[in-house]
Amino acid sequence: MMEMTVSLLPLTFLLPLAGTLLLAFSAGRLGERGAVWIGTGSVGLAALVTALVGADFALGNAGPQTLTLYTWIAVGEFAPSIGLRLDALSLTMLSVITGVGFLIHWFAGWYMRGEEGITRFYAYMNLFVFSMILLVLGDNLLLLFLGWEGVGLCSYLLIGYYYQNAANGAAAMKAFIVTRIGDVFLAVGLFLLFTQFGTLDIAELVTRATQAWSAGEPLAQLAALLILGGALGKSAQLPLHTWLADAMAGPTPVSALIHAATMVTAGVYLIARMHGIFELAPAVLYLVGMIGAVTLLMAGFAALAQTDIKRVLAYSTMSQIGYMFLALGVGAYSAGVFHLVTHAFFKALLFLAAGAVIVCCRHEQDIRRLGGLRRRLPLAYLSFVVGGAALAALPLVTAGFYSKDEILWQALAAEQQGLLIAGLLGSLLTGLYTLRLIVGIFHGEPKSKAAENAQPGRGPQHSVPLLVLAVLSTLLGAWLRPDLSAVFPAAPGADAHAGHTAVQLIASATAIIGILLGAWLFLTQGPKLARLAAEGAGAFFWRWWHRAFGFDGLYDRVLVRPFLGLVQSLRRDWLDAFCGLAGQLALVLHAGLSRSQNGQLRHYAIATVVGATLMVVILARA
Amino acid sequence: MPAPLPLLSLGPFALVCAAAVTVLLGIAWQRMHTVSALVTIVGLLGALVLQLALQTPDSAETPLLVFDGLSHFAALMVLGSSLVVALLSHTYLRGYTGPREEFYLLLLCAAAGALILVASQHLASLFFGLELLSMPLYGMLAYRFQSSHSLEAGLKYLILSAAGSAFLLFGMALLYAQTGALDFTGLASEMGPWALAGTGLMLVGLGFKLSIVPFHLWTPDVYQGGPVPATMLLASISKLAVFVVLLRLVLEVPTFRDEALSALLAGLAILTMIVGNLLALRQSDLKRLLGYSSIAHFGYLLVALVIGSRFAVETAGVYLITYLVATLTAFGVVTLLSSPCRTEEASNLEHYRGLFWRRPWLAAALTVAMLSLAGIPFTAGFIGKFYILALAVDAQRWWLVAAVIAGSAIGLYYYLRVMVALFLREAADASRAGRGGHWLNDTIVLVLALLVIVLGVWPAPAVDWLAGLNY
Amino acid sequence: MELAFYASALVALLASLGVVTGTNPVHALLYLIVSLISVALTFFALGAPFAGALQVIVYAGAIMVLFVFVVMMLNLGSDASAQERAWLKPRTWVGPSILAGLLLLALLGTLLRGDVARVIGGTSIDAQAVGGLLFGPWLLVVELAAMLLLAALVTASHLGRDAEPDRASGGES
Amino acid sequence: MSGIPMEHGLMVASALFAIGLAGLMVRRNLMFVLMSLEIMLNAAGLAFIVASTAWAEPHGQVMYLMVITLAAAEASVGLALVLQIYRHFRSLDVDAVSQLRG
Repeated sequence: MMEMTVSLLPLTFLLPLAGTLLLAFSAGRLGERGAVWIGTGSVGLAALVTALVGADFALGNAGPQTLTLYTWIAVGEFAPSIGLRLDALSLTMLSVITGVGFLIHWFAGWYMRGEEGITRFYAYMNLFVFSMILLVLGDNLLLLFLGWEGVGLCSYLLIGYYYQNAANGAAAMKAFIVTRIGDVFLAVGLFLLFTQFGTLDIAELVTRATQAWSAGEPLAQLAALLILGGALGKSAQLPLHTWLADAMAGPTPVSALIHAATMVTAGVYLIARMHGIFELAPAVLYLVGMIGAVTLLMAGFAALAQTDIKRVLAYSTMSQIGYMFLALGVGAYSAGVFHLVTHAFFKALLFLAAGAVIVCCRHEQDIRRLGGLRRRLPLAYLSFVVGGAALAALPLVTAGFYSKDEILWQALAAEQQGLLIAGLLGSLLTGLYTLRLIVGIFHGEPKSKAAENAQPGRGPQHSVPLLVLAVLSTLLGAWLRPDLSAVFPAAPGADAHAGHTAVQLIASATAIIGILLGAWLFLTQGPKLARLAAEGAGAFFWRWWHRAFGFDGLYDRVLVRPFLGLVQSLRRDWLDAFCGLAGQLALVLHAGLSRSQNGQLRHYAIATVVGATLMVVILARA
Repeated sequence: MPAPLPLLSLGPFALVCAAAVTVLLGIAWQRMHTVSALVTIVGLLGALVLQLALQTPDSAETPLLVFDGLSHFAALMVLGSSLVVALLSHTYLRGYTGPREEFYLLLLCAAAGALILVASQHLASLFFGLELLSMPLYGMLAYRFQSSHSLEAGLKYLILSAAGSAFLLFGMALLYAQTGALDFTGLASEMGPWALAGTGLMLVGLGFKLSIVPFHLWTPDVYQGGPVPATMLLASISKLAVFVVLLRLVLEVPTFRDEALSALLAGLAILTMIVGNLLALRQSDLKRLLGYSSIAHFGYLLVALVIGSRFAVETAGVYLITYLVATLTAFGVVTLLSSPCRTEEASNLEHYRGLFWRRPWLAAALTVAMLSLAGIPFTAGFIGKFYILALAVDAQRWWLVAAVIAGSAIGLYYYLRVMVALFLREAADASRAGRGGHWLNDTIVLVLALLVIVLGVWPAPAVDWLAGLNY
Repeated sequence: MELAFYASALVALLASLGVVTGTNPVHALLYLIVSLISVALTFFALGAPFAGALQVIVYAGAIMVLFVFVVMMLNLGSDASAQERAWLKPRTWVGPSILAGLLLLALLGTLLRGDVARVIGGTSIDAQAVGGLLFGPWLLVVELAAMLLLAALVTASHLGRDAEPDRASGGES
Repeated sequence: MSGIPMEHGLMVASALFAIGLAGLMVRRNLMFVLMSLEIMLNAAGLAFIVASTAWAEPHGQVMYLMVITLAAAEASVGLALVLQIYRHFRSLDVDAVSQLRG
């Protein structure tokens, strides 16, 4: 009986795949309702399967295992088997993807109402879910990489969903190229590991690596560094973070699913999954924590100075993933994944609520043109308050508090005071920008016609996902903490307790201070702040933060333009000509050979006889 | 010699012939298109089932034929392919104004010929099987004699094929003069200059059917001009059956493994791969393109022939399955889009521009077929190509490896071109939508396309089955 | 016997040359018949009377009659002859003749190097031996021949139909 | 009597074959092309008979039988096709039948 549910596991990705195919080949014959039903239903069913498997797993009926589906081809020694890995980590990820994914798909039915090409939208979304599940369930590098590229492709397609606007296309291209830089590192890293150990199986690979390499081995450092490169690109961490804010060009449910809850956390998953390699490279692991800390601060400041709701949330996502990286860096993998889960809940909630606001205000997403919406959109307001509280880690009642507190405590236990301080500072910033966002949208006076005439969303499609996610963002969500002790080594603070209470108190205090400070500043000091931001040093910082410390301009000047210049200057050179030669040669040969196909029967006969003469002459040799 | 067993082994052949005679009687009595098609389909299906049931553990023999794993495999492929062609012919011929029933009769004759050919172990059955396979094809290719293209295809195939047959026969006569025997075991007893020259001339005849460079020139013209079901039959069972019998010759008759011949064949294989792919490069006619592509594919298959080990047989089997499935899918799509026979066939790539937006499933099937022919991973074609490469690497024939890789690289370009055309936004002329057609036909093509994917994603059962056959 | 063989072989070769180089279809047909009958004579000389008889009856008789019918139907006479003379310039002969000659040389060379020193001594193989084989172990071949002829019959009867060229599908000619 | 060496018979057959082949390559009139084909097939038949009588066994004669069966079948189909082509192109020029190319 128990094996039955586990054998259902492939359904989790086959269902979304089936959904994609159905949607893709319906050629618009399904209509909007049909598309929504198929798109949402397939993910819903996948979530159901996940729940069944998860229940068995939780009850101990099914232990961690590898479900070998089959061996693809067996020629000689090359015999890659396609298998799924079921353990606490993959199950956690799977639950987030299908559970949160289902709610977002459901909500999207309301959000995308009346949009053109809704079939296309759901086809991409289902394809994304398929790829993401493949990424987390695959037991070998081949599947993982396939999923990894798949989600990248879907992200590209969905960011550019409104492709009529050229800017959206540019944003999609930017996301694709920047993450691709990371992917190249990852691919090289995976090849390195494969050539070293001759296996594609992840578990086997890590085992062999720990046997063959000692800690600090240069090759291990290199491998870890390359994998980290991939993770940085996908998870939008410094220095490959610039694409995420622009990625907000896609529809808001996409931002919720791909650019908040699931895909951007793939980097965290990757490092957690390959932690055996990172343990062998302590310096790189330290670097992970450092990057996380710097990113969370940088993104925190940037979030303070954004005017677009979704960009605020995007920078906040970067910042929160920074926390996860920080956790990974101090070896507290479990805490990192826990924060990944709670973040998925509350960030999805915030994005969906933002989506509700945006639709209700006729696609107005500038904070400066909203305001006073708390009476008109009570559910969105509630969602924002709950989600914002979780984001700012309001003590005791929110899910975010428990996960973030855990990270800070582990940082202390690992004796990384610098990281701890960065985390606390980030916590303060989080409170500030959260309050700025909520106050800007919901308090004060409506600052535009759109905000004055906002009509609240109705129907279960709109309300239920918000309510469910809101519940999950509270204390209740924290109860869902996965037990990952079987997957990861013990965290630094597992045995120690000295100072835990102190950290909790300090963290709570920072969060509350941040929130209160924010409330005071933005509720009562609004005009003063505006004046501050308009002149002198304030203006400088505002602009600097608004442009997220000017990385885009920097990259443009340091990388893009020199590269384009180089390309321009190399346009017609011998190297290029040489590379084009093969193509030219093929075309010339093609043209030449095509003349032999002149349609003349007699010439064909002559060619045959030439061949025959050749054969006889060669075969009738001495 | 156990008498009843060979008789039973001849069952599928007998069934196909019986179906042919039934169709003939039907024509004599009253012409009924659907009934003829039905008789054909039932006959082929019955033969297929019987062939499946015949999985004898030991091989059975008659003086002319041998029934072993290889012939079992090939007979299944022949019957399956013929069945697909018969099913699709019905749609295609519905739009044809002339008499349609003869087409099925010819199809059945060709299938019977192919069945004999794949089981031949004697020059007499080889020759007659080959002729029984080719003769109906002349008629099928020229079937739409109202169209000059069809006539031209029929004529070109007839003349060149007859010349090829003459070469084959003269080669056989020389082999016979050397050894005084006509069965493969008898041929194996002697080697001498006559036998070698005879082998060379026989290869001209067989190489013509397989369109190996330099005997390939007829292929694109005939592919383009013939009605699609006829071309489909030519591309599937004709090539398969000839290849299988050639494989058997290589395995059993030493003159076909001669060193110089082997080197020559290796050279021809390289030429065939490169030339076939190069010719297809900028081809704007899909049927011609498929013709060139089939030239290239048999170049790849020649690699198995050159190496000629036991693993080579398995490799050839894998490759043939993958080639057949993909080719049938591609031609199936062309057939369905060309169905109303009154107008010129949907042959030019222009017809396929933006097909995805009109007939998404067919476009998907064609895409899958192209991916497979190009040898992209997770399609059947990849598995086949992988086996060929593994075989060549294993035998350390690096030139062949290089040619396979170069050929595939060139191939990628033109297969991709077809795919891109499918997904382009619709051209102004949408009248060529070619809607309609029975749902069953679409289903057949989709099932084939699905098979391409399944074979690519999960090849183990097919490969294991092939490896388990005795030959 | 030897003399008969060589003489009739020579006639066959010359007549065949006449066919290939001739310009008048009717004359060429007659040459072909001569060639076929000469080959039949060589069969008799070699000791294969059954084959010789068949050659005369089937080949020179039946098949050639078909050709004659078609020549008559298409009314190929002096016009065609003039056309042929225009087409058959010596220049067109050079390449193909050299090629065919090369192949012939290669074949002849091979044949001379052959090590099967057998001589045809006139032991005749009669119809009984052939029939015994044909209707014994090779019965399948008879079935195949029947199917082949059926296919040819159907093809020929289908293609022989009189039908107006389909203008809609006439191609770009 | 000394008899006829087998090579000589095969040589005659080869020569006939080559003559037919030259005709196939040179002639433009379809009737002549078909006649050339008949010569080639007949040459193959002759080779079979030579080998058969040399080995003094009947297999080759049965093969010869098959050759003339094929020749008859091919001639009938070929001539039917030629008639149809004449109707269509108003000519027997094989070079005119070359719309398919490239």
